[in-house]
Amino acid sequence: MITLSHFIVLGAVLFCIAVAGLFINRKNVIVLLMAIELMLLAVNMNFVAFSRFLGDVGGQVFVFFILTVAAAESAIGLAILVLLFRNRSTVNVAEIDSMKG
Amino acid sequence: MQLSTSILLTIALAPLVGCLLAGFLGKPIGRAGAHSVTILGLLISCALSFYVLYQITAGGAPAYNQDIYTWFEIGRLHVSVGFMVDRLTAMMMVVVTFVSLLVHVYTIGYMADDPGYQRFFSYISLFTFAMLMLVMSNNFMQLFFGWEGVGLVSYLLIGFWYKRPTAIFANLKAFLVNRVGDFGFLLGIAAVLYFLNTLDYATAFASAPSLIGKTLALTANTHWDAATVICVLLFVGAMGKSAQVPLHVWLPDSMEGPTPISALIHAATMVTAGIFMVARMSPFFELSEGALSFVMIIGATGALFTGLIGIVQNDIKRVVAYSTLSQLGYMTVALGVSAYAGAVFHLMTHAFFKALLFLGAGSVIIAMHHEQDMRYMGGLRKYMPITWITMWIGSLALVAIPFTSGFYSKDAIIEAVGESHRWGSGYAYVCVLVGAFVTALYTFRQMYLTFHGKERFVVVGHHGHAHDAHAVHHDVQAHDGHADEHHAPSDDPHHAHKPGELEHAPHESPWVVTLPLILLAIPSLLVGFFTIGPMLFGDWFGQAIHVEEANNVLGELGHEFHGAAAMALHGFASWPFALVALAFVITTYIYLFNPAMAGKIKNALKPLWTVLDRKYWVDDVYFAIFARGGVALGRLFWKAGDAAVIDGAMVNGSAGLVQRVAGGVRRLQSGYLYHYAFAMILGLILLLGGFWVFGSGQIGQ
Amino acid sequence: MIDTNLLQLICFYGFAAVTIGAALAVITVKNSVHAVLSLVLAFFSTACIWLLAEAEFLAIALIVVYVGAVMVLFLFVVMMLDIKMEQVREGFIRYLPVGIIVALVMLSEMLALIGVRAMHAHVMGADPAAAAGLSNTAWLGGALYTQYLLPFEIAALILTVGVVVAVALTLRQRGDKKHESASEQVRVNPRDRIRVVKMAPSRPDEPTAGPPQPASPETRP
Amino acid sequence: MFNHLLSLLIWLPIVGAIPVLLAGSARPGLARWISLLVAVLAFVASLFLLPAYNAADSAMQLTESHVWIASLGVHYGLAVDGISVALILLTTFVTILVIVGAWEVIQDKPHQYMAAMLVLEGLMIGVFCATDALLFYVFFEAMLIPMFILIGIWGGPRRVYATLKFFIYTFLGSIFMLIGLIYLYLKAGTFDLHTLAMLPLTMKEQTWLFFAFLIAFAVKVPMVPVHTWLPDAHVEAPTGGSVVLAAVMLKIGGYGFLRFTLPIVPDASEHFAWLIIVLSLIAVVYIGYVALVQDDMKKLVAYSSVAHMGFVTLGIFIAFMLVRDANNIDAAKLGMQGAMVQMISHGFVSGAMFSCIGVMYDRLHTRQIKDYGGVINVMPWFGFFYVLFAMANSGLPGTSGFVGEFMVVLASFAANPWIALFAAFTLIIGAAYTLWMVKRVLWGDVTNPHVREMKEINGRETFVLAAFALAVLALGIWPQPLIHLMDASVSQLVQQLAVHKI
Repeated sequence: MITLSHFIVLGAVLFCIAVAGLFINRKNVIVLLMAIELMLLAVNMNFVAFSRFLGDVGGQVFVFFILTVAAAESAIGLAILVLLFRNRSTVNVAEIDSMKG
Repeated sequence: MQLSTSILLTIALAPLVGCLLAGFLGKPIGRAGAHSVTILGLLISCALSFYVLYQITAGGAPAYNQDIYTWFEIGRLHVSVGFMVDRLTAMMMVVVTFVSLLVHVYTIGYMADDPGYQRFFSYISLFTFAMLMLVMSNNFMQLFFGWEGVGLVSYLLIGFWYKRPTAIFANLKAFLVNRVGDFGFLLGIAAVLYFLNTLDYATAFASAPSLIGKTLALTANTHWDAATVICVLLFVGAMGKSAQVPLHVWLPDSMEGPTPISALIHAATMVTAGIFMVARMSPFFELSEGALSFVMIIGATGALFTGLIGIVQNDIKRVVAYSTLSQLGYMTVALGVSAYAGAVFHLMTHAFFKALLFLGAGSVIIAMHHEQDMRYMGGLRKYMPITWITMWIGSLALVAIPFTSGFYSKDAIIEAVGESHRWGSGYAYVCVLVGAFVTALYTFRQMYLTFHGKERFVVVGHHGHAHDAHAVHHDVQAHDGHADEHHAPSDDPHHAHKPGELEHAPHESPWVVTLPLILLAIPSLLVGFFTIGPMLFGDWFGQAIHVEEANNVLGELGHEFHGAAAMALHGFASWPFALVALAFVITTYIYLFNPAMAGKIKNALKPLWTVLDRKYWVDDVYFAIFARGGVALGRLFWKAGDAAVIDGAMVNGSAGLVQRVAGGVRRLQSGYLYHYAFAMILGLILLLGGFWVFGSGQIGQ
Repeated sequence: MIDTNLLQLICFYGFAAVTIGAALAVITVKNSVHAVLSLVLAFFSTACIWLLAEAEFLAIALIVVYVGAVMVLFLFVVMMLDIKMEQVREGFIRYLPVGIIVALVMLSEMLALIGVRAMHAHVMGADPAAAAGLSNTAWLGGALYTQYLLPFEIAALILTVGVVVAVALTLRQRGDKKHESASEQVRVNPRDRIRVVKMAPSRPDEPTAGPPQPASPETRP
Repeated sequence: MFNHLLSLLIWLPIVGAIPVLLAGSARPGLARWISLLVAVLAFVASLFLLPAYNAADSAMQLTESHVWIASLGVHYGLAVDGISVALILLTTFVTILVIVGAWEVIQDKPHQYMAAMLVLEGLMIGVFCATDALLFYVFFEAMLIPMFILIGIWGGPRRVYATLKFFIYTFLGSIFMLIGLIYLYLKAGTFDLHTLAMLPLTMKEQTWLFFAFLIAFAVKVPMVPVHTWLPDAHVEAPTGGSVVLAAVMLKIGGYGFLRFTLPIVPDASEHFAWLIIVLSLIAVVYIGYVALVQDDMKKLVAYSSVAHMGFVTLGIFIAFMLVRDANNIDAAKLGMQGAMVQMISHGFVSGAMFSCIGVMYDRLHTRQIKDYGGVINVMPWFGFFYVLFAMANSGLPGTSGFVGEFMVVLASFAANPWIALFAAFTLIIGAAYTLWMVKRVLWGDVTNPHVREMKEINGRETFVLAAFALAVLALGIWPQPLIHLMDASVSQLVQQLAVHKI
């Protein structure tokens, strides 16, 4: 029988994998973006699960919005990435430090 | 007949109107207009003052005491501006307005070619107003108003020739020293309010006996007698205004002002305000034996030791100034032995003869083209006979030759001190006796140096330089190292010459100068003879002055008083007269017959001479401690306190700290995304860990 | 007969295993294209899990929106850009232990906080949509178009802005290429192009001041 | 008829600033005339307070109240008592003189200068009228903005440092007040000052609130040791800025003590009265010495402001000793009235002193004392005013400077003779620093050739100085009208002091 904890634990595992991905791929922007997508997926997982278990439509509505925003975000993120690559010929994060204080 | 308020208001305000007209409309109304309006104002004031005195003395008018308007009213405390006119006040009003009127007239001649003519008249009229407010006041607030008002005008007048560095130094000094006195005075007023809950004279005096037994705890274990505290504090004010030791230092320097105001303010009226005030406060002072002893000792010290300085002065005005200090000491001694009437009596006679001496000195100064050093005078008697005679009259009154007014007042004081049994009266008696001798010494010396002997000035005119003028000049430089301080650089044309050189021969002053001299000479000679009976021994002051029966030394003397003539005749056989005669002999020998003697004595007594010449170093010590010390302290506070600690360490220090912290934090902003991401994740881990460890448990529970 | 619950559980574990495996592949594989494809797999299996939770609409949306649009976009970008993998993968081994430790610490903390055992009590009950007598889509749509209408519109706006921004960011004008400007074409004024000049009539045999005029240059377009 | 008089007083200058701004820099003359018109109108309107306000009644009058932020229970609440009326009159009076004083002096963007001045006037009046703590706070903070602009744009060479210091100092202070107000709001559920005054508070609460208010108002007054912003701000500010700063803005600190500290936390105030008294006496003596050695005239007068404001705080806080320890209500009233009179008087005297310095600065472009000397030779009329104001600054009887100090010294003697001793020390040190400056600036022969070229004051400057002089003399010769105006309110305050809140 599936319980709430199944979903939550799965979400947590996905999230931690994404975090680990951030660490080990710290120079590749594309993989970083994908890791962020994974994180969002983990969050969505929790929303769906709670929505289902609490019988509240709000969770699923929220997932809907997250999907929307994530889509917009990845579109813009990729656009920036393209722009970046065009100007600097690299996606290496280590070379992108113009924000340095 | 009751005195009318409008008359009293007119007396006080007429000089003020004159002052405003001369001051603000000085240009349009011109010189003649300025002196006309001010003299007119004074004339009205003086005439009405005489009328008031007449009404009070002979006309049977009761003492006047009414409020004019409410100054402020808070709760039960009611402070108003008003007048209290009794015999003491009426007498003071007459003295003030009379001397002031004469000084106004005299000024026409003295200041004839000064560019600040209108301004000067405006000032002296303002002074008269302030002084009248002081003496006519019926409460402490207005007293303080007049008190500081005369101080202000004194400040303005000492610095009248504002281009002279010495003058503007002297006026600042005078104001500040007076402020030290006022500091005590204000606290005294505060003490009166605290103990008696009123600032009104009549109410305060009526409830003065309630002070007995009250104390003021200054520290946990010291309880001061209320009356003593009040009186000592009030007397500190008098010490400032009346130039008592140790606050006497401003008066000699105030001679930087024009001579008419030296006569009016620094001899006849303002400096006697302290004496008047103590006499007015007699109901308080009578309650405190300690305060009276204090007053007496201060006064006696001043009477003797400031007189001694007068002996070594060369500036004609400074001699008179130190003599004023000494005479103020006499008055204060009289207050100290509860002979208030004697003090006020001496105040009155002194006002006449000292104003006379100052104005006479001024006349000499005009004749000498603003040369004040007596070493360049001599033999002036044939050039200016009226001045010579009137000044001798003033001098005789000053040294208390019997039958002159000075004799009556001063002898009464000496006798009163002799009668007193107050603590310290022995010391005071010695001081006043020796003081009489000293007075005679410097007075005769001054007269001889000025009017008798050889002429020590040279009339150069158009004949070019005379050689001996140079010699005299060098001699002066050698003898008097700091002669320069008397000869301030100035663009006054009179000072273009070397000391001792005159363009024209000296001549008698115009009538506007000599007339006041004559008018002052008359009361200097006569007023004592006619008034001593009622004023000193006849209870003329009545309720105005309160003396406890046990302290009534004048009453004691009164038993032996058998008329003014008898007193004068008796005076020839008294100790003071013998001392004066001795002084006369000494000075006559030295200055008239053997002028070289003076230098020899000076050299023989060099250390003593130095002590006197440096005025016991009091000025130097004050300057070093209070002026320099104050500035140094201020600089220390400013640099160390404000600049270093508050601004440096606290304000800019905290700003610097923020900057340093921010500089450290700034380094964390590497600009690498993965650093930020790592920080976020680290934060997340810490947050989760924190929930786990410190949180209320598992979320699911 | 197999218990429905057990079947669901088996399905769940199966899909979950695939999801986790795919996710691990996303962050570890060398080739970016493979990484994107792994991510697609992860999304796909997640959608399956959501179906188990009876969130059908979102499951389909995830596949359509993410797999169909976003992931294709990723793939497109990855293939378009010439990324030197040696360079971007440097430090992979160095940071691997850190990544694993951080991930494990976080995971353990999360699990501890969630309280797995306590969650076991929450058994999946009846589908709320079904309880309301609606399909999942209708249930969600009802909420979306009534209660959450304003956020919904804002979401639409965000998407529009996202599209515009993505285009605006990547759009560039290159000087060496010819392009036509619509606005300039519209703004054109006939007077800038042609001018009619009136000339006095003249005959060729008449002597003229200057050399014979060619056709007026102003009339050229 | 007078229903909205207070609103009118606040908003008339603020709205009036708009046409001034619109006149623009192209028509500076128009901008000046409009601003003068607005200032005069505001002054005339403020004169209506005198008939409208019933001085016999101690209650707050001319009340206006509208809901402002309903969810927080904040009201746009205005009302005045005698103290406010006096301070409002001071504000409107000084503003006219400041505008006239800046007439030709400000050549750079005069319309903005005038507009800032008018806005500042409206906001200051708002502070004196507000009966709602949050409204007070808003005005209190908003006031900083025009002053910040005035110093920052028309200031001297170090204006950036000075403005920042001024702003951060005062802002830091008021933040603590805001925290205090929020606490009170959470406790009472309202920002209404009258309700807050009735709120019972424990000693611990009162202590915290006391210090929160103390920091805010002590900076404003300013009290030692948070006074160092004042000399810097004054030195860098344009003349008009200095005048308003000294004449009115400092008074807001003293006013705050009366409106907030005394009624809301009386027991803590009593407990810490010794602290304020000690700080006030330090201000009188220590700052007096610091003022003595200043080389810059404006700094000197700024320090003397700190010393004089010491009398305000002294007068307010000895009232506690007198009411609660000595049970001497009359003396407490005397001290409190003295503090109030000192505030008004200092408004005139310091305003006048700064105007005088401005007059000299316009001619010689230096404030260093050593650059002057013998000014009286070329500017005798100016010299008259300068001496008059210097005398008022050193507390000469007959000028307004005397009245407040006299009353406070008298009252403090009843509290403790030692306090009176230190307070009366101002007679000496105050005269010393003021007159020493007069000696070095005014008297003496001309040594600097530029001084010889200084021109006598013109009609406009004479008007400004004469107006100040009349005020100084009138208040010194007959203070009763002012005291009567504030009497009922002060009595009410003193009676409130006697009530314990714990």
